[in-house]
Amino acid sequence: MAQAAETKGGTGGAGKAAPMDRLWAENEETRATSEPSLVVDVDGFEGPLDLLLHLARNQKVDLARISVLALAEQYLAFIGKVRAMRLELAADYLVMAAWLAFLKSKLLIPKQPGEEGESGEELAAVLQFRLRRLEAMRDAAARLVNRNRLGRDVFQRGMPEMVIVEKRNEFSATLYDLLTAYASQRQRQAISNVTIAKRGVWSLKMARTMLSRLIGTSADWTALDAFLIEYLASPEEKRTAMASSFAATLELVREGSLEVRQEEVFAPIYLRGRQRVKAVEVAR
Amino acid sequence: MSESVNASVIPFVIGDDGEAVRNPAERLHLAEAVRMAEAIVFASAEPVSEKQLAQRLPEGVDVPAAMAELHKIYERRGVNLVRVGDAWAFRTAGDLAFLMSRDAVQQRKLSRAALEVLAIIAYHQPVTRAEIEDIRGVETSKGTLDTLLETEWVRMRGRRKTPGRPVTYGTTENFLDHFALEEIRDLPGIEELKGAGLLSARMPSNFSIPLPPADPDELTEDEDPLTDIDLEELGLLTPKVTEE
Amino acid sequence: MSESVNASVIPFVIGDDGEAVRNPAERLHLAEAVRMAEAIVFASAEPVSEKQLAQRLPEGVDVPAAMAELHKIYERRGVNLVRVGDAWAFRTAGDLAFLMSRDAVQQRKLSRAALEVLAIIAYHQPVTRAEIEDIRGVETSKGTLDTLLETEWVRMRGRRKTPGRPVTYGTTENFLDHFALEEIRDLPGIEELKGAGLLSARMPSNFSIPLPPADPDELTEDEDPLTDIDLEELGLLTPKVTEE
Repeated sequence: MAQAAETKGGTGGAGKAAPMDRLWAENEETRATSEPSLVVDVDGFEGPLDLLLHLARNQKVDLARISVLALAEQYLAFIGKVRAMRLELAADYLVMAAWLAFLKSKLLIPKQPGEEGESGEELAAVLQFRLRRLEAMRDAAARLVNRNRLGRDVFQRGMPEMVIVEKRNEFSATLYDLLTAYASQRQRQAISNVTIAKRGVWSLKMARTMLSRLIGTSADWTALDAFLIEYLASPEEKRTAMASSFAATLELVREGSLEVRQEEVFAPIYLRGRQRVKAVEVAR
Repeated sequence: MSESVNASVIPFVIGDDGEAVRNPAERLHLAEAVRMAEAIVFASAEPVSEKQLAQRLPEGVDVPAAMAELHKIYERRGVNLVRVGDAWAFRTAGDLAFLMSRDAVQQRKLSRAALEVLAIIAYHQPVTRAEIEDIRGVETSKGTLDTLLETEWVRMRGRRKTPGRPVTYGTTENFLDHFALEEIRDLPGIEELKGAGLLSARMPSNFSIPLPPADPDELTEDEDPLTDIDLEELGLLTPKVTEE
Repeated sequence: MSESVNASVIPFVIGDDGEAVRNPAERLHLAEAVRMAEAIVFASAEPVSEKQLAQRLPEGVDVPAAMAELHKIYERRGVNLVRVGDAWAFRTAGDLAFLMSRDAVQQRKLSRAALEVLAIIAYHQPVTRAEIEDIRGVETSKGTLDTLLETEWVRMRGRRKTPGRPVTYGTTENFLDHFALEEIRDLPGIEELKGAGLLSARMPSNFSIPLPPADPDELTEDEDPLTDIDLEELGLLTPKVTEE
């Protein structure tokens, strides 16, 4: 897909960067005519809060002194720009944009006396708190992975000593083991149950028995469909019933206990019991 | 190691505080217990709990005292006795990491998201999945928690006593062992974070409220307007083109 | 160990033979090399030869001297440095070998089948063997249940008031202890299993996981307590001998 779009742009061979440059060029006449819609890969970001944190860091001040209003505006500008380019963004990002637009209006218009709800400043403080908390956890994760780690920086005894084994057994299992065993077992079982219960398949044998019994009672030509519908338990069974019955029909015809007729291609298939004594026997 | 220049070749810190108070029989008893504890913990690759030690050492041994003694003995050796929760283990000294790195076993690399979730669980425990998602502002993808549970660094610890009784997550002893932590309180920076109110689920009341600048449309001195280059940085580096 | 009464608590033999001959810088160098060798031998999965040590220690280290030093340091400890062929390894001191066997336990991992049955008992208790088999869709061998009873995580709790009076199984206090659960209801539910990625998000709508009883020690209405006669039949109680 991506390749097709690149070729359309006429810069095939220029590598990945070329369409990017074009994308972000101020002047976008090349894009105006191109048909494909673009889905922005925001995989690099862990959601809108992460994006906001990135923007906030660009303010190059301590998060405690950050201008939430400026941040909201930057975010909205970003979203606006992306939308103008008809890039699709995950709903999360749009929800955040809506909230920030709301926050912005609250911050710009002083709280009216008697107005319900939190003030813009309170909402801004909550956002700032969340950003700082997220950043704190980011830093904590970085400090954690850079610690001396077992198996990388520090090591356990490489040759733990064998102990003489007595009769006593001590069992070990973790909750994770237990839950994994349970979940996968129940899942397996649930799925196999579903297969049996919901997608019943008519076996050839079943179809034969059914047809033999049915046709035996009718000397008139009857459409196969009519027989089937009468016995269909559920619409899902229609295909399998049809296929198995048809195969069974052919078998019964070959054995001479059934006659089959079709007026033209795709027309209904008519069946009737062979008007002979033998047919009656099979019908039993 | 500069102190050791004038010390013996073996820079052990040896009983210099009040052992004389103990009577000789008691001292002998403790010395033997220390040797035994040393043998038991040394033989095991996994941390040995004080409870297990108490079961294996002669009756009446003051296990914490013996372990404190042993800890001090190994303090400056190439192998240290470290505390892992309420268990003990011998581990190579941290300052020798440079020497040991060639033994390093290939470790599973955790994704950035998984690491972040791990940090949140460690610092905020007990924490529910909803709280983790609130902190990160994003849904936790399937497999992230699964992966962490599989490393055995994270466990389900119980349920929050709130409506719906959500399961809470916390870290394990393996986590402490892996990251060379004696206890959760040793997590880097945890006290400061707590003090700053950053480990609470809700914003503390004393949290400062940022005031909007006088003219909100005007960028402050320390702000740059958003440029196209910024936007490019913002994850739009690999737009996927899909035909409709 | 009689000497140690008058010695320090830690009966290390410390540099008493001619170290003074070495100059301080050399001593420091050797002390560091000893620490390094100690860590390397400790972490190695097999005995380490002097040649290997020479490759890993800083250049110019007198490996035999360092090992002789280390050997002496550990001479009377709970763990000794021993020569294995032309290589070095740590071993529990011979006189403490009894410690290694006395409390020796065989660590056993539960089989997949046993884990499944255990989990079903935990979630579905009180549950009979037939019900377990119904949930699993396969027969459960007697050995599996026996193993679980041996773990002491599972117990026979009563008899179902239905024809045949089948025995019902449930979990024990030990189960909660081992899995660090405060109560049986702390086991995660369907949503949490999905959230943790352990259960597929696309389970059939009629799929459910039972909520274990609030108090697993209490018998349900359709259970009878196990009587002595039951226990006897189940081989859990030796028949009482009538008074002679």
